[in-house]
Amino acid sequence: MTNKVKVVLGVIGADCHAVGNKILNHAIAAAGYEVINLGVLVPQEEFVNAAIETDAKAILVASLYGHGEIDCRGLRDRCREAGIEDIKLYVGGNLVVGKTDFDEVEKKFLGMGYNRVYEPGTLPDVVIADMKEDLK
Amino acid sequence: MTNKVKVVLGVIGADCHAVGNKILNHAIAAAGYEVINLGVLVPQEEFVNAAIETDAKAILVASLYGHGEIDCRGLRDRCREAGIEDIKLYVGGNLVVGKTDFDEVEKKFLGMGYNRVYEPGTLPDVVIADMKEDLK
Amino acid sequence: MELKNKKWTHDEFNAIRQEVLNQWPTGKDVNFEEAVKYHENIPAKRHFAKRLVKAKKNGETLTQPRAGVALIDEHINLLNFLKKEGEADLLPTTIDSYTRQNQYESCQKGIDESLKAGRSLLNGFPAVNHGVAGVRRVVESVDAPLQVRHGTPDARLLGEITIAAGYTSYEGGGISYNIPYAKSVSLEKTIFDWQYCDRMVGLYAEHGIEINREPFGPLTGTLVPPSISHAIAIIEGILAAEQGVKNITLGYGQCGNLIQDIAAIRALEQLAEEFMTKHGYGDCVLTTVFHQWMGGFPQDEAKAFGVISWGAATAALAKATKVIVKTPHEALGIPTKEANAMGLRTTKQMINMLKDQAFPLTSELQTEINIIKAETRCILDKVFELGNGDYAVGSVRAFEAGVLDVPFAPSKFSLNKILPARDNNGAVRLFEVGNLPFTPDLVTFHKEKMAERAKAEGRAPSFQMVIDDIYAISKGHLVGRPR
Amino acid sequence: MELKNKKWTHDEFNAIRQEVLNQWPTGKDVNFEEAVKYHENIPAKRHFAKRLVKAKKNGETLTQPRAGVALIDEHINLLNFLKKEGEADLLPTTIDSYTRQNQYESCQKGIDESLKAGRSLLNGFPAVNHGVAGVRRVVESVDAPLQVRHGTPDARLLGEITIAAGYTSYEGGGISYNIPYAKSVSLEKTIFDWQYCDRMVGLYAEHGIEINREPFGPLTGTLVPPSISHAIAIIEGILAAEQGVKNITLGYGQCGNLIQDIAAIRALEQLAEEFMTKHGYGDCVLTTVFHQWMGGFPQDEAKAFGVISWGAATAALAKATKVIVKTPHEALGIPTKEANAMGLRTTKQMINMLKDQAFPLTSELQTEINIIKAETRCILDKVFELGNGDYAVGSVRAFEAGVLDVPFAPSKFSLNKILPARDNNGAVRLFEVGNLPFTPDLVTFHKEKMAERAKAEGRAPSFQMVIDDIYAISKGHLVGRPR
Ligand code: B12
Ligand code: B12
Repeated sequence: MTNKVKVVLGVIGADCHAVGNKILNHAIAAAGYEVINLGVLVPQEEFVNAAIETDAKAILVASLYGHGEIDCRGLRDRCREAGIEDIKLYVGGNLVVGKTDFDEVEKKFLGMGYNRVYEPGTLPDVVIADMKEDLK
Repeated sequence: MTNKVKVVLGVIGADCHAVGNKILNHAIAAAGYEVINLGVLVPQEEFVNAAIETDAKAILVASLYGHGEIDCRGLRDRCREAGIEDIKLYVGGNLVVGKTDFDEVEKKFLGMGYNRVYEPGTLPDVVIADMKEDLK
Repeated sequence: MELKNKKWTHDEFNAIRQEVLNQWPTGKDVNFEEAVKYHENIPAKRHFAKRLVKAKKNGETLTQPRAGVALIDEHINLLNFLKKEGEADLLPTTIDSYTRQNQYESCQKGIDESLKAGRSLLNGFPAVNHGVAGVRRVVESVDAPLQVRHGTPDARLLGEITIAAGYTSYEGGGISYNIPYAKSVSLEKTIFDWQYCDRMVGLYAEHGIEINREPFGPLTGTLVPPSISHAIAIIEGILAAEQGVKNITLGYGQCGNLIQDIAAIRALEQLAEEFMTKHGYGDCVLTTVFHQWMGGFPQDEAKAFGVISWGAATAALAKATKVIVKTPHEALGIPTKEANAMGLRTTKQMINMLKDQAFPLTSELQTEINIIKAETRCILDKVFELGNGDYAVGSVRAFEAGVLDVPFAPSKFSLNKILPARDNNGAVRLFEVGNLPFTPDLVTFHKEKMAERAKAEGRAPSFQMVIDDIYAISKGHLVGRPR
Repeated sequence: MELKNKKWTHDEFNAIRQEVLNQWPTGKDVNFEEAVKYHENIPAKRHFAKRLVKAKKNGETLTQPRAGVALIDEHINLLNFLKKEGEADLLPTTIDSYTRQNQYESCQKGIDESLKAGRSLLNGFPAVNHGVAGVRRVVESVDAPLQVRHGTPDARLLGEITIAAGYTSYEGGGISYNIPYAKSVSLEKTIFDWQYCDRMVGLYAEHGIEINREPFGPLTGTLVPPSISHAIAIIEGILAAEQGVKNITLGYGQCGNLIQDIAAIRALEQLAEEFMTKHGYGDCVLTTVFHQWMGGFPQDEAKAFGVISWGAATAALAKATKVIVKTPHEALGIPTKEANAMGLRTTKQMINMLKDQAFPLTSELQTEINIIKAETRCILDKVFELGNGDYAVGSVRAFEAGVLDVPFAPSKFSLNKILPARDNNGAVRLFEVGNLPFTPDLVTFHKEKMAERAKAEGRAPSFQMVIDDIYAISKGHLVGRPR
């Protein structure tokens, strides 16, 4: 048992992009967090269950393959229903199908209840800086 | 002395692009015309003088280097003043500075008194077909 | 049924077929006899296998994009655009990710939402949901050879429907569509399910219909050393041939070092010929496919054009039979059809400028070919040994043992013990060879190559090197040097 | 004064200088002593010659665009944009065509009309009209090494003004800025006038100010065989060095066949080193510049990116010290700054991906190097002989005799007897060798190469082949095959 802050990490839906996930896992762990990495192809309920079980402070959802819009909808509600409504939800990757203006994408995902939305190609440093601020 | 139809060909102004000129010369001559080729770096008066001297039916002006707008202005007037106001004036090449919508360019050069205006990269066949029509 | 690399009998195949066709209502429209007749009338110019054979004979390198959208008319439109405006020689139909996971309900949702949104909300074409008749509309509206490209661990129903509909090429394989695309599907299952697909293609072949099959060469697309993907490609080639497949395209994803990449294509051709013949599949026609860089791309389009062009140049110099083309939108999202056509035209220009140029067989190239062949042989021989002479069984055991191992794979059935990194010239080597059954010489070779780079960079070989290399091309370099 | 390849005395130089400075009112602002002091304060990072030497030492290939517009602020803006958004290492100032013809009145008209139109109506920067103070505004507003690029037969005043203003590199030469750029200016005159320019640079050198000089390598940019441009480059290098120039960049325009192009850069380096040393200019620092394809471009931007990338790749593999970059707008018009930056970024990506890759010295490459060197030697030796040991005099006589001859040149002083065409692998050969002083072996070599292609195409070698080759790249191919 450690007293590190815990975060759940995973790639949502039918998405199998694994490389970014492995790198985020490595970087966030190296930054001093305990990462519960669910890997790829993770359904919403698995994120929520893992967060409850481990008492994680944030769920980091990745979606690379273009179905993010469909897959990510409803996660906030699910958290609420499960009694972890205050958990931070981060989402990043290539969230929608096609090259799109990021401002629009951000607005859409903020609207879905995510706390932070990251553009394609975001480097781990950026998210770690945000975690330092959000997860005290 | 031949009884071939004569045309004057040249690259106007301070323009030294010679390759297209040589190819046009070759192709138009092969199509049965007599080409008075003035080569590159040809001032307006030289075009007009050559046309008068040889009783040419058309002047084919090329401008590749971007100063066509400045160089080609006034040629029609000069022809008129020299008494060959009915001569056909063709102009082609890369007529203006920069990549521009060709319709605009065409309008501009038609307005300057040219009978036909050709877009960048026009092949000799196209101009020869037009000559067949115009220079009977 | 026990997994073996042995041609299924008709009974074995038919015992499963009905179940497969019942997986989704559209399955019932598959009629094999009618499909055979349908294929008989497909003209040569729309026939994938025939077009490849012709290209191989003429030393051409054909271009092929990736493309697929949710709705039929939109998809037809897209493919015709890529043919006309992209001058593509071969056309794909990229299947969406729900279909790949057999989640046909989600596909339906995607189709419906796409209809509503007026744009595709799926990342590919949900062929199973569109059914034989729907897919045939595509086949009949596009005048080019067509291939199904996907990433589906269980692709049996998808295969039945698309091939019955008239597709003449089918990508995938029991290893290459599992390890990079799945997390917890066992290899026994996917190899078995892909034997089904190969047997189906074999059945068509028995009826005189040649369908091209293409194992997915690039795997995770990220720093996969040639010997790893070659070993898997050749195993999948053998598994397919055993089930009666007669026309196979083996693939390789560009690593970025010219010599290594050309050597890889040559080694792949030579080894595949050799192993296929050795195991009695000498009648199988082999061609190659070169994938333009499959890892992370630069976001800037101008830089992406540089990466695309380098892939095109290498494909042409390596004389691969076809090249799979990336687009300037790669780093950001599924490309618009215009961006896709641009990638194709850039590639076409490059290939046409290079097609008359041969890359000389230099000693550096020969050395690299030798290395790749030696490594691949180590792996293949060990797989064969582990399977007691059976590549299917051997593959399962080899992955367990780490004798086969794919870098960065999401599958829990890949040991993930190896770590690739670039050497000082940008060739992909192994920083950590894991359990690969390499000879001590080969292990030393990799160590030395890594040491050479480490020295040049003034740092010890480390995981940071691997990370730097993963990002390097997207940040404008080949080798991820320290700043 | 009689033309000789002999360093001008200060008196000889000064006798002409006043006349030159009086050619246009802005000439009077040139103050040599003040200019020397000004140069002394130019930091190394903005110093062209120094940046090149560093690149050569590090094996870098630097990128440089072409760019110039009519007005000062606009031009500053443009250059800074290309540095920032194009990541250009070196910056140019391309001079407009009126200045090149010394038509400073027309320049003024162009400046005025540009002011009115709010866009540049000139195809370059009219530096003479802007004068020393105006040009210095550019020098002081752009944090990169700056070079004047033009095409001016009589570039004496332009040189005086731009170098006094702080430019550290000056392109051109008595042959290379005459034959492709003029019609009836005699070679005696341009070689003489360029001795002036070189002597001026030599004077700066005597005062401790190193200015880089670059003969214009590509000439007409259209199918110029390497030996022709190499001979001219080396002659101009010698003429410059004799006048006291100490830092010279020799250039070559891409032909398109990888082996020939790499061989060309290697041969150029080796020959130039050899000839310069032999004639007593061993203290001159030599670097090379590779020009991306200088002939007709495809209009389609995607295809243009392919051509640009191939030039970038070749430059990197040839390890040229710098590469001059084309843009996706090449076929249509002077590029926007955005298009220019895109060409630069594509090139940068390519160079960075290839910088760690060496092209092996294969026997094919060595053969090609040998051919280029043998041809160049034939020409250079004959020029020297014709000039009775004087390259300046020899050059004039060589052009008269067709011993030097540039394909498609507009100048009436070029005999225009040679005709280049591609061989079956796309290397540029001579379909008609004209009066080039080649050995019978070399003549046979070219004949055989053309025969080989003719046979492959089933047609006799003919002028149509030349025409087809001129259009080929712009139509998406390297070799202009019959359809
Ligand atoms: C490699 C790759 C693959 C490999 C993946 C192998 C594997 N198992 O990992 C293969 C070839 C198998 C593959 C398959 C597919 N892919 Co893919 N793939 C890529 C590619 C080229 C690189 C991805 C990568 O590894 N990058 C390197 C890592 C380090 O970066 P990253 O993944 O972007 O992750 C970083 C950041 O984004 C960020 N990040 C990511 N998630 C999150 C989450 C949070 C909370 C935060 C803070 C940050 C963050 O941090 C990571 C580390 O820096 C990208 C395009 C690109 N980026 O160039 C396409 C891409 C992601 N793929 C795409 C698609 C569509 C597919 C396919 C459907 C096939 C197809 N149509 O071509 C299938 C999908 C299969 C499936 N079921 O998921 C599309 C997605 C399109 C869209 N969103 O509009 C892309 C963008 C390509 C494209 N333009 O078409 N792919
Ligand atoms: C080769 C070349 C050069 C060579 C020319 C050698 C020579 N002496 O011939 C060199 C390197 C010396 C050169 C110099 C310059 N060039 Co230049 N050059 C080119 C290039 C790459 C190819 C031209 C060519 O030979 N094409 C092949 C021939 C067969 O085609 P063509 O010339 O287009 O001619 C055909 C058709 O256009 C048509 N046609 C032409 N004229 C006419 C006339 C009529 C009546 C008709 C019917 C048809 C017709 O028929 C011809 C045969 O098919 C073009 C860009 C391109 N096209 O890719 C730039 C280009 C023409 N050059 C350009 C410029 C600006 C210059 C310079 C000012 C330098 C600079 N800034 O880079 C100098 C100008 C010097 C001067 N005083 O003129 C610009 C012009 C820009 C514009 N219009 O906006 C271009 C378009 C490049 C660019 N995008 O910047 N150039």
